[in-house]
Amino acid sequence: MNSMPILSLITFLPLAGVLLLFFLPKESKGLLRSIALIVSLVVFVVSLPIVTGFQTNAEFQFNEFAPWIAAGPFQMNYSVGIDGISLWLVILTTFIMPIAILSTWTAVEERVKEYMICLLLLETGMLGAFISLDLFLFYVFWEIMLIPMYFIIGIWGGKNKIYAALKFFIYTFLGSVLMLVALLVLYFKAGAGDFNLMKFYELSLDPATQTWMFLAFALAFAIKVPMFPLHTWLPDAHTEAPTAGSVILAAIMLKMGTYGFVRFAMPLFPNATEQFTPLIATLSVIGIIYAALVAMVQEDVKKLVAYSSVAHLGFVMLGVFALNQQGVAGGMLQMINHGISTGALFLIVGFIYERRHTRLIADFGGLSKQMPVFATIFMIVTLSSIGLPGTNGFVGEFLVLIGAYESSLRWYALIATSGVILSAVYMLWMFQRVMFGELNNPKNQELKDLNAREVVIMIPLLVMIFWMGIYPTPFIEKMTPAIDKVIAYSKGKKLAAALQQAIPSAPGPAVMQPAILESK
Amino acid sequence: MLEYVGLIPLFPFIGFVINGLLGKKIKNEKVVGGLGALMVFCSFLVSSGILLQLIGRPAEERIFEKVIFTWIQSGQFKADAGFLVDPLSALMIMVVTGVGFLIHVYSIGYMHGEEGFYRYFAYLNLFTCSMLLLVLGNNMLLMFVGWEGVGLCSYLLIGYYFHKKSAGDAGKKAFVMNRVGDFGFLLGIFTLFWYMGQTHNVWTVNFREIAANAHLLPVGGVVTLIALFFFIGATGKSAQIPLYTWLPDAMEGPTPVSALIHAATMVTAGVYMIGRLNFIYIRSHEAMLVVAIVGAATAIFAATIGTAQNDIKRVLAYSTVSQLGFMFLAMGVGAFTAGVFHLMTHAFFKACLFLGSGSVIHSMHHALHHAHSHDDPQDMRNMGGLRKAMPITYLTFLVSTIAIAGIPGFSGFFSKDEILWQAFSNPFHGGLNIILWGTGAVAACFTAFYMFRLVFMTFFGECRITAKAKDHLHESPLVITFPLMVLGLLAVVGGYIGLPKLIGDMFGGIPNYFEQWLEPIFAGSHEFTLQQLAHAEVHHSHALEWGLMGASVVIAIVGISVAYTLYIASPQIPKKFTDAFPALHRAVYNKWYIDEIYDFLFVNPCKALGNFCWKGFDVLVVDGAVNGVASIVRGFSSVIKNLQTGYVHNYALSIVLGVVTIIAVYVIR
Amino acid sequence: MLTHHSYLILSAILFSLGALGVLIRRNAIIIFMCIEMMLNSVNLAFVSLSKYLGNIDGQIFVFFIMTVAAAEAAVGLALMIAFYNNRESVEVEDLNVMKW
Amino acid sequence: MDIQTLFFAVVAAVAILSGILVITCRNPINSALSLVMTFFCLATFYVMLDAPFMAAIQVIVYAGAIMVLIIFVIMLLNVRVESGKKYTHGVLIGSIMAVLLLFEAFYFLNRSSLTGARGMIDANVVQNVGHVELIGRAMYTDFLLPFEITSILLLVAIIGAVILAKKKI
Repeated sequence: MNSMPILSLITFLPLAGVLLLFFLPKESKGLLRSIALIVSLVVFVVSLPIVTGFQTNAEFQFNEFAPWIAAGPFQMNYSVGIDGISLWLVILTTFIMPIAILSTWTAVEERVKEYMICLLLLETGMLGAFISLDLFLFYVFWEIMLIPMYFIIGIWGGKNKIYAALKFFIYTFLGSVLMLVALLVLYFKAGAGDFNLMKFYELSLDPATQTWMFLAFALAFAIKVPMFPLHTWLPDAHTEAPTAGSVILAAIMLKMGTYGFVRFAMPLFPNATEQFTPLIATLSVIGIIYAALVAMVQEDVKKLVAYSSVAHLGFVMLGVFALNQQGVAGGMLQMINHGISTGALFLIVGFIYERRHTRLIADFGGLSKQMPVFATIFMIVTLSSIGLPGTNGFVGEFLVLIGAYESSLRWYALIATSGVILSAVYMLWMFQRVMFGELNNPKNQELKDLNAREVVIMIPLLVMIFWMGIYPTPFIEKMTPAIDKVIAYSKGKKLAAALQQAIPSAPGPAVMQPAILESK
Repeated sequence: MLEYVGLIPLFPFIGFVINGLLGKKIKNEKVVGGLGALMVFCSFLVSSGILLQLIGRPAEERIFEKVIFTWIQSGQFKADAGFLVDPLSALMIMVVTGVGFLIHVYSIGYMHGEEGFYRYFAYLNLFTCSMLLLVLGNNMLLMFVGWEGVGLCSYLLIGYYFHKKSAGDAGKKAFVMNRVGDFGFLLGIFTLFWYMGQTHNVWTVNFREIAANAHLLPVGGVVTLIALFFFIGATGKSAQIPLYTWLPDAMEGPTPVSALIHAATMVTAGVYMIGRLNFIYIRSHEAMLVVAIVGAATAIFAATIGTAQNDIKRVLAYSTVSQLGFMFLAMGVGAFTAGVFHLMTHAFFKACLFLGSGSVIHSMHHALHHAHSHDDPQDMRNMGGLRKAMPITYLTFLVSTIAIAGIPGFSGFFSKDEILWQAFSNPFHGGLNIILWGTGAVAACFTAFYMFRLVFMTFFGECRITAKAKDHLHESPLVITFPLMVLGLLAVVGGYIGLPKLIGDMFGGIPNYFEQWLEPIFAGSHEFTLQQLAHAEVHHSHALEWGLMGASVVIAIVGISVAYTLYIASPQIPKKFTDAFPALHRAVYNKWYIDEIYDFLFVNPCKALGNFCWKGFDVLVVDGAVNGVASIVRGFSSVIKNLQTGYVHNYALSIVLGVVTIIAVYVIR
Repeated sequence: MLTHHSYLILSAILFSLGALGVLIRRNAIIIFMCIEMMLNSVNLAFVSLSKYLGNIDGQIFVFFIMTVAAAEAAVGLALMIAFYNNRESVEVEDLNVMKW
Repeated sequence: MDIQTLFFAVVAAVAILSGILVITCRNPINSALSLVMTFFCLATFYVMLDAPFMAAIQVIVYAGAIMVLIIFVIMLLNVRVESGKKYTHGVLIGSIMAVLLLFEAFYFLNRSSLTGARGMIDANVVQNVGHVELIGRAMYTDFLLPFEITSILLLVAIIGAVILAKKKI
C-alpha cells in the first residue's frame, strides 16, 4: 500500500535541510531563513498524505522496519509507524514548525545559520520520537530533541538564559536517565531480544516491578509535561527562550510527556497505572488550580502564558488518566489545542516583545487603540485559551472534564472544572491590562500594528482554532480506535482476558500454567 | 419554513462577519448599521414564518428538530449542531429577533459618530447570533455555546469603551462572574449526563431525549444536585444573588447594549434554561425552594438598592436584577408559564425603559456638550423637567414605568400579578408561600417607588442643568424614537395575550393564549405535579385571588404615591430622611458594600494565595529544592576543583602517581 | 653474565630518570627531552626483549615508537613555539590555563 | 666478568650519567647535548643486541633529526638560561615518585623471569639474512597496515605542526 517510506521521509527531510544549511555561507541570512522555511514547509506538505491515507483503525500504519544496531545481547531496530494518537501530533509538529521558523524571522539576527540548523534538528528529533515503535529508538530521539532546544534557549535566549537552559536540560535529563534504566529492565524482563513496543505491550509484569518502572517512566514524562511540582523549569525556559523556542517547547515538546504517558507508561504498566491514578489525578488537579493562581499574579506576560500551560497540561493529564473514550480523546485533543492556542499566545507575546523589548504587563495598556488587528487576534487566541465554546479549547476541555466526571475521578473533575473560572480570570485580566485602558505610555503610542508576515503566521492558527472548535469530528474520528486500544491495554483487559483463557478456574501461579497445558 | 431554522442564527452571523472584517473599510455608518439591522430583520422574518407555521399545527406537533451536523462525538457522548423549535424557543426567537431588531435600529441613531461604529454592530450581530443559538440549540452543549457566546459579547460590549478602565473592569467582572455560573452549568451537564448514562444507559445531552426520559429521574437526591448546579449557571447569567454584582457595573457599556443584553435577552437566559429543564426542577422541591428563595431575595434586595441610586442606568440595572428575581420566584414556585410570560413582558418594557433612558442620556450629553459642561449626563440629579423637551421619550417611558409598576391594564401587571398569585397559591412550599408572596409584594412596592422616583426626577420638576445647556435639549431623531414607540406599544398590549383566567372568564371566556401556547412544554411537569401532590392540592377561592390582585394594585399605588410625595410634593423629605439615617443611606447607596465584601472574601484571598503559591511555594520550595541541590553540588565541586590546579606538572604528577599505584597493586598482589 | 635483566634494569633507571625530569623541571623543552628519554628507555626494553625472545616484533614496535616520537617532536615543538609566542615563556608554571 | 659485561657497565654508566645531566643542567643546550649522549649509548646497546638497523635509525632519527629539531627550537626561542628556579614546587614529591617507580621496577624485575615462546631469530639468523631484510620483511607483510597508518600519522603531524607554528595561515 505504501511503497514510499513517508514517515522516514518527513523525519529526515529536516536533517537533509540541516546538511544543506551547512554548506551555505553564514552571511546570507535571508537565504538561510528561506531555505529553513522552505524545508519545513515541504515537510508539512509531505506529511499531509499521512492524514488522507490514514485508515481509521487501531493498527499502526505506514510501518517501516530495518535492523539497526546489534550489539551483544541487544538488538535495536529502526521501527516506525503511526496510529491515531501519534498521527495528529506528527501533523501538529510539521504544522507548527514553519510558523515557528517564520516567527523569529527578524528577531534572531545573530548566528542565523546555527539557529536554523537547531530548529530543523529539533524537528527531526520530535518527529522521530512521535513515530518510534522501538523503545530504544524513541529514547534516542527523545534525547536528540533535548540538545537543539538547550542551545536555542542557551544561545538565543534572554537575560537569564544560561540558568534557564541548564535547568531545562538537567530537569529533563534526570528524568530520561531513569527512563533509560527502566527501559533496560523492561528489555531484560521481556527477554524478547529487541525493543519492540508491541512485544512489550503483551508482557505481563508482576505488580511490584510495574510500580517501580512506572515511576521511572512517569518521572521522565511528568517532568516533560510538566506536572506539579516538577514544573518550575517551564516558566524559566519559556521566559528566556526566543519566540520560536517557546512556541515549539509549548506546542510540541510538552506533548512528549503526555504522549509518553499514553503510549508507554500507561499501556505498559496497567496495574501501576491503576495504582497511581489517584496520585496523578491529584497532582493534575493541583496543577490546574495552582498554576492558575500563580498565573494570575504574574507580572510578565510570557511567564503568565507559561503557567497557563501548566494548567492546560493538567487538564490533559486528568483526561488521559480518566481512561475512558471521552477523557483520553479530550486529552489528546487538548494536547493539539494547547499546541495551537498556547503556541499562538507565545507568538503574540513575541510580537509585542519585538516591538517594545519588554514583557512586563505594567509597561503596556491601551494597545487596542494602536493595534486593532493585533487586538482582534489576541482576543481570539485568549478566548481559545480559556476554552470558549466555538473555539478549539472548549471541545478538548469539555471532553476531558466529562470523561473524568464519568470515571472514578469524579471529584477531581469537580475541582478541575473550577479551573475554567480561574483561567478566565487570569487571561482576561492580563488581556485587559495589556490591551485595554488608556494608552498613556508614550512608547506604546508609536507601536505599529502587525505586519503582513505576522498576520500570515497567525492565520493558519486562527483557522485551526475555529476549525477544531466547530468541526472537531475528523480529529476525534481518526483517533478513536487507537484510543480504544490504549484504554484496553491500560486497563489490563487484554491481560485479564488472556489469563482467564489460560487458567480456566484453578487459582495458582500463572507461570506454571503453560506447562500443565502442554502436558495435556 | 421550519426547514430553514438554521438561517435564523446564520443571518446575524453573516452580518457579524461582514461588519467585522470589512466594516472598517466601509466607513459609511448607514451601510454598516443598516446591514446589521437588516440581518436581524431577516432573522425576524424567518422566525415569524416559523412561529406562524407552528401556530398552524396542532399543539402536540409543535416540535421540530433539525440536525445540521454532528459536532462532537466520542464514545457514548454525542452532541449535534442542531436546532430545536418548539413553542418555548419559538417565543424566545421572536423576542430576541424582534426586540433585537428594534435595538439595532435604535443603535444606528444612538451610536452615530462613535469611533468603532462597525465594531459595535459586529458585536451586536454576534450577540444576536449567540443568543439565537442559546435558545435554539437542541442539546445542552449547543446551548452552552450560545450561553458562553452571549457572555463573550456582553464582555466585548461592556468593554466597548475600552480606554476607560472602569469599562474594562466591568467587562471582566461580567465575564468572570458568568464563568462562575458556567462552572455550575458544566457540572450540571456532567452530572445529568453521567447519572442518566450510568444508571439508565441513556447517554445523551439532547433536550428532547432527556425530556422523553425524564421519568427515569428520581425525585430529589441527585436531581436536586443537578438542578442546583444548573441554577448556579442561571444565577451567573441572570444576575441573581450571589452573582448579581456584575450587572449594575455592566452599565458601562453603550445604552442600547444594556437594553438588549442586560435587560431584554441575555440575562433572561437563566429563566429560559430553567423553563427548558422544568422537568428536572419539578422533581426536586428542595431545588425549587432554593430557586424561589433566591429569586425573592434578589427581587427585594436589588429593589432596595435601586431606591438610592442616582445614575439613571444603575437604577434600571437594579430594577432588572429585581425583575429577574421575580422571574426566578415564578420558576421556583412551579409557575413556569408565568415566569416566561414575565420574561417576555419585561423584555418589552425594560427594553423600552433602557432605550428611553438612552434617549435622555443622548440628549443630555448633547446639551452638556454644547454648554461645555462636564456634568454627568447620566446623573438624575442633573435632570428634571425633560418631559417638555422630549415628549415622545417621556410618554413611552411613562407607559413602560406604569407597566413595570404593575398598574392594571398594562403588560407588567398581568405577568407580575400571576407570579405573586402563584407564589401564594402553589402547592410546593407550604407555609413558606406566604413569606415568598410577602417578599414579592414588598419588592413590587419598592419597584413602583423607585421607578416613579426615576420618572419624577427625570421628567418632572425643574430642569437642573444650566440654562445654556437647557436650550440644547431636544427630542431624539425618529430612528431613536421609533423603536421607543413600538416597544412602548408592546409594553401596553403585550400582556393581553396572557390574560389571567379570572379576568378572561369575566370578559366572556377569553382563554390565556400564552399558557395554551406553552402548554406542550410544561405539560409533563404539570402532570407530574398532579400525581405527586394530588393529596396536597389546595383550592383557593376566586375571592382570595381577586383580593390578592387588588392588594398588589394597592401596593403599586402606595409605591407610586410615596414617590410622588417625596419627589414632587415635598422634595425636602428625602434629604431629611438621609440625614436621619446616614448609615442606612450610605449602606444602600453603596449597594450594601457587596462588592467590597466580595473583594475581601474572594478576590483578595485569591490574589494573596496566588502570590503565596508563586513566591512562597514555587520560588522558595520547589525552586529552592532544585537550586539547593545545584548549590550542594556546586559547593562540593568548589572543594574538589582545587585539585584541578591547571599546572601541567601537577597533572604529570598525578599520572605518575597513577602508574606507581597500578604497578604497586600489580606487584604486591 | 649479561642477560636481558641488565638491560631491563638500565631501562628502568632511565625511565625513572625521565619521569623525575618531567616531574621536577620547569622548562618545557627539558620536560620534552625527558619524555624522549622515557620513550628511549622503553625502546631499549623492547629491543632487549626482542633479542632474548628471538622475535623481531619488538623491534618493529621500536620503529613505530620512533615514528610517534618524531611526530610528537614536530607537534610538541610547534606547540611550544605557539606557547612561547603567546606567553614569552616556556615554563610550565605559566601553562596554567587548563583549569575550570 | 667478561669483556662484554664490562663494556656494558661502562656504557650504561655513561648513559645514566648523561641522563642525570639531562635533568639537572640549567642550560637547555647542555641538557640536549647530554640527551644526545644518552641516545648514542642506546645505539651502542642496540648493536650489542644484534639490532644494527635499530642502532642506525636511533642515531639518524633521534640523535640526528629530533635532537637537531629540539636544539633548533631552543636556539630559535632563544630561551634564557633559567635565571630563577630551575625546579618546580614539587621536587620532593616528584623525586619520591620517581624513586618509588624505580623500586617498583626493580622489585618487579627481580621477581620476574622471561617466559613465553622463544622465536627463531638469533644472532645467526640476523647474520645470515641481514637485519634490514628481517625488519623489512616483517614491516611490509605482517605490519603493513600499521605501517601505512604511520604515514598518515606523520602527515597529520606535519600539518598540525605547520598550523600550530604559523601565526597566520
